[in-house]
Amino acid sequence: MSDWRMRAEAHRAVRILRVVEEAEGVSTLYFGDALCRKAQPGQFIMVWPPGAEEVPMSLSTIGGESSITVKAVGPTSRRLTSLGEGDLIMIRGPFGRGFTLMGEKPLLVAGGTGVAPIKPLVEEMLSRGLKPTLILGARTKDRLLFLNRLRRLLGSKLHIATDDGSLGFSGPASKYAERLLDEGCFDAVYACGPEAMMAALYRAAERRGLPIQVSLERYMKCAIGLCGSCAIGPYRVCRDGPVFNGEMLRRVLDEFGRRRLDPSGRSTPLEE
Amino acid sequence: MSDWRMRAEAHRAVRILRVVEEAEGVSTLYFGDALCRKAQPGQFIMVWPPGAEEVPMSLSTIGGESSITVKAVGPTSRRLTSLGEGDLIMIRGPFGRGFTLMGEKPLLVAGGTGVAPIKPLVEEMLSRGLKPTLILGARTKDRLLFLNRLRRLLGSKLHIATDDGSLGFSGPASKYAERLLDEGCFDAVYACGPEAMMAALYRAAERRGLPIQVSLERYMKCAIGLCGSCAIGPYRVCRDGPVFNGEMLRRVLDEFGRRRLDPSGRSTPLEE
Amino acid sequence: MAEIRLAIEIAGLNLRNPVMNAAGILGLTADLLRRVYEEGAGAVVTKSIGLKPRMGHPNPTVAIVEGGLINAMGLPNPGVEYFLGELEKLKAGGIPVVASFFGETLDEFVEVASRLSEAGVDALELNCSCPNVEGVGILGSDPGAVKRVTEAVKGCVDKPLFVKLSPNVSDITEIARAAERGGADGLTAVNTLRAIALSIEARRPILSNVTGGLSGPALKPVALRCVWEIYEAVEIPIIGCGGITTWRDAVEYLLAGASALQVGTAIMTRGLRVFREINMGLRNYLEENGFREVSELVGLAHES
Amino acid sequence: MAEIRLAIEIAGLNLRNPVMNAAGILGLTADLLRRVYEEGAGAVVTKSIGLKPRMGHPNPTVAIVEGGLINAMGLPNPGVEYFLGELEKLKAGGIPVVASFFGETLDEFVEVASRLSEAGVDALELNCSCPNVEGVGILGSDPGAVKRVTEAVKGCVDKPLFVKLSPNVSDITEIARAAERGGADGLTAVNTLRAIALSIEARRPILSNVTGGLSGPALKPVALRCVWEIYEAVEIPIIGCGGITTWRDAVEYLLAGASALQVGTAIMTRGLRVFREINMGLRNYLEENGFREVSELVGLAHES
Ligand SMILES: Cc1cc2nc3c(=O)[nH]c(=O)nc-3n(C[C@H](O)[C@H](O)[C@H](O)COP(=O)(O)OP(=O)(O)OC[C@H]3O[C@@H](n4cnc5c(N)ncnc54)[C@H](O)[C@@H]3O)c2cc1C
Ligand SMILES: Cc1cc2nc3c(=O)[nH]c(=O)nc-3n(C[C@H](O)[C@H](O)[C@H](O)COP(=O)(O)OP(=O)(O)OC[C@H]3O[C@@H](n4cnc5c(N)ncnc54)[C@H](O)[C@@H]3O)c2cc1C
Ligand SMILES: Cc1cc2nc3c(=O)[nH]c(=O)nc-3n(C[C@H](O)[C@H](O)[C@H](O)COP(=O)(O)O)c2cc1C
Ligand SMILES: Cc1cc2nc3c(=O)[nH]c(=O)nc-3n(C[C@H](O)[C@H](O)[C@H](O)COP(=O)(O)O)c2cc1C
Ligand code: FES
Ligand code: FES
Repeated sequence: MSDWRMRAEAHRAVRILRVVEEAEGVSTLYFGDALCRKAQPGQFIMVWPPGAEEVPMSLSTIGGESSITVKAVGPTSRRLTSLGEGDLIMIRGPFGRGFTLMGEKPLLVAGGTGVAPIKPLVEEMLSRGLKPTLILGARTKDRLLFLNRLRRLLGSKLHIATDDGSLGFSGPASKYAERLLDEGCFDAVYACGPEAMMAALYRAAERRGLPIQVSLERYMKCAIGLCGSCAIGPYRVCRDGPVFNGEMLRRVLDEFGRRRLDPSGRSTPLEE
Repeated sequence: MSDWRMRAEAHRAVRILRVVEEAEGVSTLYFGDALCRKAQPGQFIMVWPPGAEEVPMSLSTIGGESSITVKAVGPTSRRLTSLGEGDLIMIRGPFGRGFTLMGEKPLLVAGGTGVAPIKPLVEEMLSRGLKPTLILGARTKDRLLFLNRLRRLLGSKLHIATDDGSLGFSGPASKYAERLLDEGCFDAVYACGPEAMMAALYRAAERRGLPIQVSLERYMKCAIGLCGSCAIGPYRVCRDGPVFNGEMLRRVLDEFGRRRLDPSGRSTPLEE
Repeated sequence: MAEIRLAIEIAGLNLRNPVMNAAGILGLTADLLRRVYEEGAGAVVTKSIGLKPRMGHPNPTVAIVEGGLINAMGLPNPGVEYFLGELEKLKAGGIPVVASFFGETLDEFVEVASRLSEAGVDALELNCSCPNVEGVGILGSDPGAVKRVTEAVKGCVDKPLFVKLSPNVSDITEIARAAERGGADGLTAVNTLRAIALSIEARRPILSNVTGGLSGPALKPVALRCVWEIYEAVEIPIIGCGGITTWRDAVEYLLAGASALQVGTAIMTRGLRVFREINMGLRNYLEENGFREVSELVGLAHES
Repeated sequence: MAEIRLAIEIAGLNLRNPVMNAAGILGLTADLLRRVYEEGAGAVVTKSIGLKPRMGHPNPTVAIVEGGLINAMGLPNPGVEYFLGELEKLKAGGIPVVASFFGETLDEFVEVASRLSEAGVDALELNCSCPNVEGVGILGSDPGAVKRVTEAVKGCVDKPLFVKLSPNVSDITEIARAAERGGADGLTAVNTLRAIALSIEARRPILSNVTGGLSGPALKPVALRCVWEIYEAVEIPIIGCGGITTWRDAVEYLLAGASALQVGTAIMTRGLRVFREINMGLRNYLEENGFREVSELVGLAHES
């Protein structure tokens, strides 16, 4: 009877089970939720710490427990990273279309908190017998997220790139990716991170005729495909995305990596 | 998503498949409906021929096809008996609690259109391996409903009683029932018909310590247990009934066979 | 651990718990209302009683829609004279009774209220919001009329008087304040939303009265908003009503500002056990959240 | 067998079918509205555009309830100046566009409408019913104000003007007639019902704006009643809106008196395929019931 209130779109309260600080200002919040358990890697939820705003966050753990990995960049994300065990957050979701598995030997590239949706994707790929290679990028070695966990999962298939060269490749992950793409025999590319990085990877993949999927971020209000505030071209990031494939990206090249809507609906240049 | 509009309580349109005249002014209307298929014998539906009122009718066939058997007594029942193949009626239900199977050798007594819910009960009992005996009563032989069908089902276990003696026992079915109860070794009594008849049978069963179930009629508006217009004592005929057992009847002896509420909620003597 | 109490006090009434049946739900006879009380209600509310017996509208009088029910019963009732007999039976059982009533003129309102009051009911509920009856329905959206009727009735009865409000108005706080100024001891919020159901096969409205009142979960968000707004506008207590089906709904109404609750349509979906279910859920919620009394929840969401 | 036509004519507009998106649904950009048209809508409706850009309310701006959705977006929009660019792109595609607009003063209404009109939209929809903005929301329940605004706008534009009505009023026919007298070419009925959603765990309202507007199936019976009543009160055509999810809902609105339809919340539950689904269902219904055109259904249930 309570059909609608059982929908994924409905708000529900969850208690934080524990918080793990991943790097300075970046924390993972664990919680239990029946619907998030069954999410696809790449899907996101709307998270509302009462008293603050509601914001989109990718699921960084999918399984018996769920988690989000939050980087403190403003009022709401700071509020989230200040929460502790037992605190209550309201969530709704999971929303959007996650990653689709393609190929046998995919190359994954994660920049900064962009690793959040990539981690459960790696886990999913491994459980399905694919052979993923991941380039984990960050500004410095201290800001590499989930390093131990990913090393355990991937062994030598984990590559590191830092902007300052404090670990692994010195320079942007996308540049390192181009090198690997030329060396290895990858058959698909996945990316999540700064949009400029993803745009570079898109071009790299297109040049090589490789299928690609990237996860985009846009300003979100409703997250249920109605309000249009997350528009990029004919797509709603909240519903048609957040994961975009090459075919979709080709239709939004004037915006991808370049422009986004502000909360009033005006197109503004992307600065990251 | 359309959870509520799929509920049994919601109106739906059905087309009449065929009409069988059972006696003068009494017709059976057949139709197909997924929810009525799964009804229990004794349950009823609300039937609304658009343009007329909506009235309660017992299901007289339960199975691949459903039916109601209507006696023309006033405007709406006359409208119903005038309908033909392909005509549209709106229905909701099935409602209420039907008959519960008790004993191995039950005696069933049906008077007039009271046979409507008794026919599917006989069919159910036979399919469960019980050995029902039925007394079918009516004013005259021409008014005996479902005679052939019941004879086929019951053979010598079908007894007839007519007020004018034109077939079978001459006199009220309840009187004949008392005789059979004294002769046979029945272990339960079921009845549907004029309330005076059912009251007599109730007393007969009580005297003999036999369990009894009867199906009552009261004025109905909502049929969903809210408005209270079908009240008899602490019960709603539409929801707690229409089938009452001995224990329930014992609590309403000042009304059973005697009084009922009129549509305004005033208790008035029963005249039948 | 401290003991959890479900008992409440509202407008001078002491009730064992805050959950009643809504007016018009099973309120035609003493026997049915006694059963409602035995099933766990804190008080019982009668059908709206008028001066003369009324048969109500012809069937169909109800139609199911997504998340709710539309009814147009047309205020069938046996008339006050007859109903005094039912009240006598009820009061013999010591059950707290709220008598709902209506009139088609101001004098009728006063006369019916006086007679019910003399019969010893514990409180009165003035139904000025039934959307289905001409001359009565209109009352609910005119603050001046609401104040006058409330005043007239209060002048002749010595029982707590609740005024039941209609949600079919532009600004419910205006009507609420009018009732308060007229001397109401409390407000019941709300009655049903005016609505319609059509059959596309019959190509006509389902209800014989064409329009009716929407109740059930579909009504809840609007009713809850009414309670919220009224709580900020008046000082007198509120009985929340509209779509309450589970203890969660009950807690929402209390947090929004209701001091007591009425349940109608949920008796269709949950059955009469709904009173026990809600009270059990309420008790657990109080316990798990460190409260001891229902009254501690009332209006709490306004403080956030 | 005769050919079935879904095409309609409403207030001088010729549309390939009667189903549009509702205002505020995907109407922020030309690209999204083009997609709505490609998915099968007969015309597209823009987000309500005001004079100045607005960011809208902070999140949470939506909450799910039984049978519906409550939103308080707070009319985010890029402002008319910016939006002319989007309209240009849309019109380049030859898509029929209804521009929804609002103002916070009478002059703003006129200015925004004039600029949209000059930009070549096919029709205008005056949003005087958004319950979420002070100074604007109130307009919707005052017949005098509705007539004045309608008149003022009609005096300055040469495009068909629809006035979108609020259901949060005591008597919607009064407002409908005021709009008609003001010169409206049609009415859109209705906007959302004022509502609230609370979290019993957070013990506070979910929406940052506290109250919001209820849309979806829970709104439908009330919206359908509004269309029914308006149809009997005015001569100008009605666009029905509120909870339309399936072709059955669409047929109900047509039978109640709507000449065209708008779909909002169902895009959440059914996705953008809802336009094709409804049109296919409509076509089948017409065929099976011996009709040839959508217009034959309009208001038919009033004749029964
Ligand atoms: C699909 C998706 C997945 C995301 N996943 C993560 C994640 O896993 N981890 C993470 O740390 N961050 C993630 N983000 C970004 C996160 O939503 C923002 O960092 C957060 O909203 C910042 O809010 P604030 O109040 O702390 O900062 P503000 O100072 O308000 O804003 C900082 C930045 O966040 C953006 N932002 C603010 N509100 C929203 C909103 N409602 N929708 C979209 N962007 C917003 C602003 O536009 C600005 O660019 C994701 C965003 C999207 C769209
Ligand atoms: C549970 C139940 C099962 C029934 N099953 C059958 C059946 O299988 N076959 C059959 O022929 N009849 C059945 N009836 C009786 C049937 O409902 C009435 O005969 C019918 O309503 C008469 O309506 P009318 O307009 O033709 O007559 P009216 O002239 O309006 O009334 C004739 C009689 O029917 C009663 N009646 C009218 N409307 C209602 C109503 N809404 N609810 C209850 N009684 C009403 C009146 O009180 C009066 O006693 C049943 C009644 C109930 C309560
Ligand atoms: C069948 C029915 C009959 C009703 N009769 C009355 C009535 O007589 N007087 C009244 O004030 N309200 C009446 N109501 C309205 C209810 O008291 C209540 O306000 C409404 O149903 C909303 O509550 P709910 O959603 O819990 O049902 C009736 C409602 C229903 C469904
Ligand atoms: C997210 C959202 C935004 C809306 N924005 C507007 C708006 O800007 N202008 C307007 O007139 N109505 C707006 N509405 C109301 C819709 O146009 C429509 O009237 C209402 O949602 C009822 O239709 P539905 O039940 O099909 O959604 C909005 C509704 C929603 C859900
Ligand atoms: S946030 Fe994507 S459509 Fe509203
Ligand atoms: S008919 Fe309404 S309670 Fe039985």
